[in-house]
Amino acid sequence: MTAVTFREAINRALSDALEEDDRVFLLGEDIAAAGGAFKVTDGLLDQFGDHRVRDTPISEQAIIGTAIGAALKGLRPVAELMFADFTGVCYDQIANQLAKYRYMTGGQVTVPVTIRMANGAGGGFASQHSQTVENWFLNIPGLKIAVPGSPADAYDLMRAAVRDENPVLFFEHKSMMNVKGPLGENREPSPLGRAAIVREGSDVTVVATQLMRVRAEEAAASLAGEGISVELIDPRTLVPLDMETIGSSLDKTGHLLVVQESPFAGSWGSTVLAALALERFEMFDAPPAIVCGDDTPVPYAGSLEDAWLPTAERIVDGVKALVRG
Amino acid sequence: MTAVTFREAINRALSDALEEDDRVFLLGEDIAAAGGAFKVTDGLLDQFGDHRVRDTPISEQAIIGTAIGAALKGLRPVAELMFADFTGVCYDQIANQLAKYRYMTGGQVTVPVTIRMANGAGGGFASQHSQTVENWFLNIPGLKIAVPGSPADAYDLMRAAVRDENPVLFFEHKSMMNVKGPLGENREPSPLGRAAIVREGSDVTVVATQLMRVRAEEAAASLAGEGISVELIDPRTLVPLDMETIGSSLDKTGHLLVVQESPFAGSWGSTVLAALALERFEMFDAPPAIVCGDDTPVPYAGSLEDAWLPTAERIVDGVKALVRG
Amino acid sequence: MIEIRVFEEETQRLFTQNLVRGSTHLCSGQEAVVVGGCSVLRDGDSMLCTYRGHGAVLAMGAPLDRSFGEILGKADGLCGGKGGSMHLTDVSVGAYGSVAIVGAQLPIAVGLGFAARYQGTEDVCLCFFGDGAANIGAFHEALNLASIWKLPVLFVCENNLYGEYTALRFTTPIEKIADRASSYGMPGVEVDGNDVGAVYRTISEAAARARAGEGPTLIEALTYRQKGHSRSDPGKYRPEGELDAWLERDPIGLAEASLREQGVDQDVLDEAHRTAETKVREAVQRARSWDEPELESRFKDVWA
Amino acid sequence: MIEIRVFEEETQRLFTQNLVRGSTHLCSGQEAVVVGGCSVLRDGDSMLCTYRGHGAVLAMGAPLDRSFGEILGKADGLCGGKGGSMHLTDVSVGAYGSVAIVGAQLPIAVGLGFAARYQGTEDVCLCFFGDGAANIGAFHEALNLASIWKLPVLFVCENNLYGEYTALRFTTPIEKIADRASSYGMPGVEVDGNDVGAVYRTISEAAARARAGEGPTLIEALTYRQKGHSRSDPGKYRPEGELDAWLERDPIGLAEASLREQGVDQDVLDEAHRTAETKVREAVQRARSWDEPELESRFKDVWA
Ligand SMILES: Cc1ncc(C[n+]2csc(CCOP(=O)(O)OP(=O)(O)O)c2C)c(N)n1
Ligand SMILES: Cc1ncc(C[n+]2csc(CCOP(=O)(O)OP(=O)(O)O)c2C)c(N)n1
Ligand SMILES: [Mg+2]
Ligand SMILES: [Mg+2]
Repeated sequence: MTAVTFREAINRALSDALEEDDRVFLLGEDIAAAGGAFKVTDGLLDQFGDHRVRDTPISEQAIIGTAIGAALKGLRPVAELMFADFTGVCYDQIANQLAKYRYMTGGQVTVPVTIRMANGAGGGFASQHSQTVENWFLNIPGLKIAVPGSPADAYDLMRAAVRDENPVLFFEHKSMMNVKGPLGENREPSPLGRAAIVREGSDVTVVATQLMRVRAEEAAASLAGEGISVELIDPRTLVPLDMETIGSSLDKTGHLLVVQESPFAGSWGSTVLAALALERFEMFDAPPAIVCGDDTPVPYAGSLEDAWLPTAERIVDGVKALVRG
Repeated sequence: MTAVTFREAINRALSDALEEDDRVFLLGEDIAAAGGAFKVTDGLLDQFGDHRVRDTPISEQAIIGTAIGAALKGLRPVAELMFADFTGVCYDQIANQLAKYRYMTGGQVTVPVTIRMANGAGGGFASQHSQTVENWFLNIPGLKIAVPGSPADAYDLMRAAVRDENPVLFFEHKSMMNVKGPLGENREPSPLGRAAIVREGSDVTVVATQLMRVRAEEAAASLAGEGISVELIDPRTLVPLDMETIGSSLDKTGHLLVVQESPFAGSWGSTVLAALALERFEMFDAPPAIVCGDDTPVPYAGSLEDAWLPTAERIVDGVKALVRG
Repeated sequence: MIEIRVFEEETQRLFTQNLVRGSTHLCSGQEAVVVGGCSVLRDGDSMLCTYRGHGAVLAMGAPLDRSFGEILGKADGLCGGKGGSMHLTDVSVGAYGSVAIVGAQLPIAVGLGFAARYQGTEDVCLCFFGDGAANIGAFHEALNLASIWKLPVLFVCENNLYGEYTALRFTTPIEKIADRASSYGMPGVEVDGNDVGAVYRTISEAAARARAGEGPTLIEALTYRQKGHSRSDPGKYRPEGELDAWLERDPIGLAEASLREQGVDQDVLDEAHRTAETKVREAVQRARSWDEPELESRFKDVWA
Repeated sequence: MIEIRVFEEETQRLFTQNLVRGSTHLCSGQEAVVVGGCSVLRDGDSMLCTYRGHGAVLAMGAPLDRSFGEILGKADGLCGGKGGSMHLTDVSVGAYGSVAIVGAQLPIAVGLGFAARYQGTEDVCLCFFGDGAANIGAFHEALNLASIWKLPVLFVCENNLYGEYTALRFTTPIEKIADRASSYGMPGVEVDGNDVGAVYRTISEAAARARAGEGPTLIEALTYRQKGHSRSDPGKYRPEGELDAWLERDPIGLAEASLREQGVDQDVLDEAHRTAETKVREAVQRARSWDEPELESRFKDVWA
């Protein structure tokens, strides 16, 4: 069991996927010769050659369209969009074509496309390169959404995504690239749609993904010192969403705090809150709470972005307010 | 006080806006000579000339970009996207440019662009032309979102949108074009961000927009016959969202049903539910409920689309389940 | 071609009877382009088209009855009633999809072409689109990528002079869309889109190049939309006499004239019409008799 | 040009000291394009550029200190610290925005040009973009619309041979981006982007045409990015000798040589360098001394 970075975990998953299945290929801007803007695909060109690891022009519509078309013919494309915010220039291909292709044709095709992209804030990239873009696709049935929060999850979810017969949007948090964690060999394939109980606890259920999961882990550790026991759940995929695991935890703790990086409206966090209010209203011992990003674009300056992005302290405060009433 | 259709109300609002302010102009595909795919801009070319009412190529990115650039120089563009689903091909211009321009420049500019588009299901247009697209933009701070549910609201909100200094996405439900309603002369400008209490009631608060508001009105009338008093609230704009009016109604009735056309995840309805669970948990006398579209793309066949789209009956049943427990 | 023409006439009839929902876009007058083009294809090749795709999908060999069934929203329609007129698809005959977002099929065609190269086959992808689509971003990105990767894609622009109700000259600052090929370093060819033989020959040449690994071609087929854009279209944007002039050059009329010149009897041609009418009538009757989809079927096919 | 060069060197220094966040993209080696281009503009004209926009914004006359301030995320930065290096904007001098999505500024430039026509002025919009951006859909749509509406937009492609780490020949199947102008029925011109005088003359001509209502021009300025794409860029994708050859043709060196030929004393040139260095040093010192933005300021400027 070695410790690897988030970046290395994805790199290894891609390498193993390419190794396992000839139908898998990678395409994107600067992913081959340069190894990717975040160096996630480093070395794969040398290992697998330019037939399977391909640099493209700056043409995101063409990248996604190519992935769709190739998948229609039985290939398993893994497309990179560098920054998730660039889904803006190919949103139609993702939301109107990829997500609906199988449905509109009455199930004549499968479209096993994986789209990898760097997500989230915290790096000083300003408004157009810092969004938590998973929220843009929640209301589009037909797309699975993976939001790994640790190197091991990144590896497992990537392997599962590439093997899945459905389109998967795969978000890699750009402020987590160097986060380290254990990654054992010979891992079991883990299906998409199963939440992780990152930490067991009894007082409060905290639900968080990606960078907020990392910060929630810190917060939980510090709260443990104050005698508050946090159960931390990472949904790992937002579609499918494992409401059963989240709900069971709420049943146990009676307290819920959702922590997310993005603004509130139309987010996965508000979706989870709403779903629990509908389905498990009586299980709440206190009103639920959320810690989330401000309702503004992401600002550039370090001081402003730090204030924008929820911190471990804010999570600690949120939990305390919840359990102490 | 004359009765006009939804279509006529918007047409009149556009005409009055063009009349009032030289800086206002319209652009879009087939809006001038042909009067628009839904005939909403019929006659405006003749009235105002091709300087101010302009047909464009099929180039949605260029349409929105042109609107942004013109607004930067002080004009007040009203762009049409024909079907709201086509925001997919210009999502970047809307979400990454238009919404953030003012913020990223530290307030150096205002960008008073209005984008009109035909929204929603019910017309047999299948998956790529039937979505409730307002949900795609909820998580993008910087965009106001108008969802008129009657001819009078359509008129008032359109006038307010064009006068607003901020970007406004204006959704016109394609299955409501021929819905009729009263429209008085010399109307007061009404600000964006104020919900309408469409019908006062005491037992249940129902929140609905656009076509679902129409169906909820039917449902409320029929429920009144059975002695159930529905307070029907139409938020009218989703950004800003008038949580005060919705919340006060809940305080009064203690029961909440949200009715929306779109699937649940990442929608305005789940946002409203979550916000109330956070802010007014104690005011619920029973768990809240939702009636919403299925978690699938919109199917084509009449039978399937009818089943997909919430009906007045389903709203009636939802209300009954809520009040009778 | 005749079958397609009769199919479209029947579709229009169904539409006016309110049996077709949403919009439907007929290809009457443009049959030679799709028939000429699709005849070039062979097993393994693929075809993508637009919401105006009935003709192309039929030309690939989709069954008449299941095509009608789809347009009527029946359980046994090609797509189980989920797609409708704008999304006719029959992968079993190589018709990989009718796409209703203008231009969106072009990037997907690049992928179908790519798969052939990746898999080491000589398959090609034939991709139809309209003149109006040549102004949308996806067109540009698709042609550029197909060219730089030398992919076997045949981009066929059905130039019918209009995008909806707006004439080409108001939206496109050049005369020939085929000339845009030079921006991508690929050949651009014009062809009389109402001459089915000419279309066949032109697209055959492009296909041969593509199969040989020499990359994509942009083909502009000049044709005319004899009907409205969709539904009730007043058509007042057409200059006087334009429609009549094009009706003179009707692709079916031209093909028949050329067959007559080659000595085919008028009887044979009349017989072909009658056969087409019978086949179409029987097909539509069958399709109309089919069941509506089960309501639960709407939950299927979101996920594989 | 010298000031911009020194500004960029200072920015790089700040970056290595971890005072600049995210990425920063220097324009060293490309100064002649932006200086030559922006010199053509007059009051009322507008300019849009990319994330590699420090030079263009300075060439419009933005103050050095507030530009540094923005890059450092200070309250008195041009955008109050909200935009940063990739979004330098100073509308008061006509610099309407630095856009960080490749190609997204081109459609917006069409609107700035449109406003001039609508308002009946002779203003033009100067729009910079990279060679890589010429493959994205927005480029295509913007040039087409600007042309059909004959709008006063000068589309200037800064061809520095690379999009990030990938050479043009791997992404673009033609030699000259200027040739793409023919797809839009507009003139396409190439110019030596390291010759500030040539750039000035070429863009002046295009501006004169635009002001006269004769429409847009596509100008391709051949130049070279002397530094990495951003941050720590190993640069191993460059063929040996390429950088050196281009350093020989450094735009500032060339301009100085030409000035010397015209009889300008070396002393004068040295003095210019010293002045630039002093101004930049003083500006950066001022900017560094400024306050951080107040935390509450992050809630401002979402809405007007
Ligand atoms: C992105 C997008 N914009 C607009 C439309 C609406 N629309 C449907 S067909 C059409 C005209 C297309 O013209 P053309 O490409 O010439 O094809 P034709 O209909 O003439 O076959 C338009 C504008 C659309 N479906 N998608
Ligand atoms: C739509 C989009 N795709 C990709 C990127 C990432 N990216 C930033 S700069 C760049 C290279 C652009 O190359 P070019 O247009 O030649 O400009 P240069 O950087 O050379 O000035 C890329 C791919 C982006 N910002 N936006
Ligand atoms: Mg056409
Ligand atoms: Mg470049």
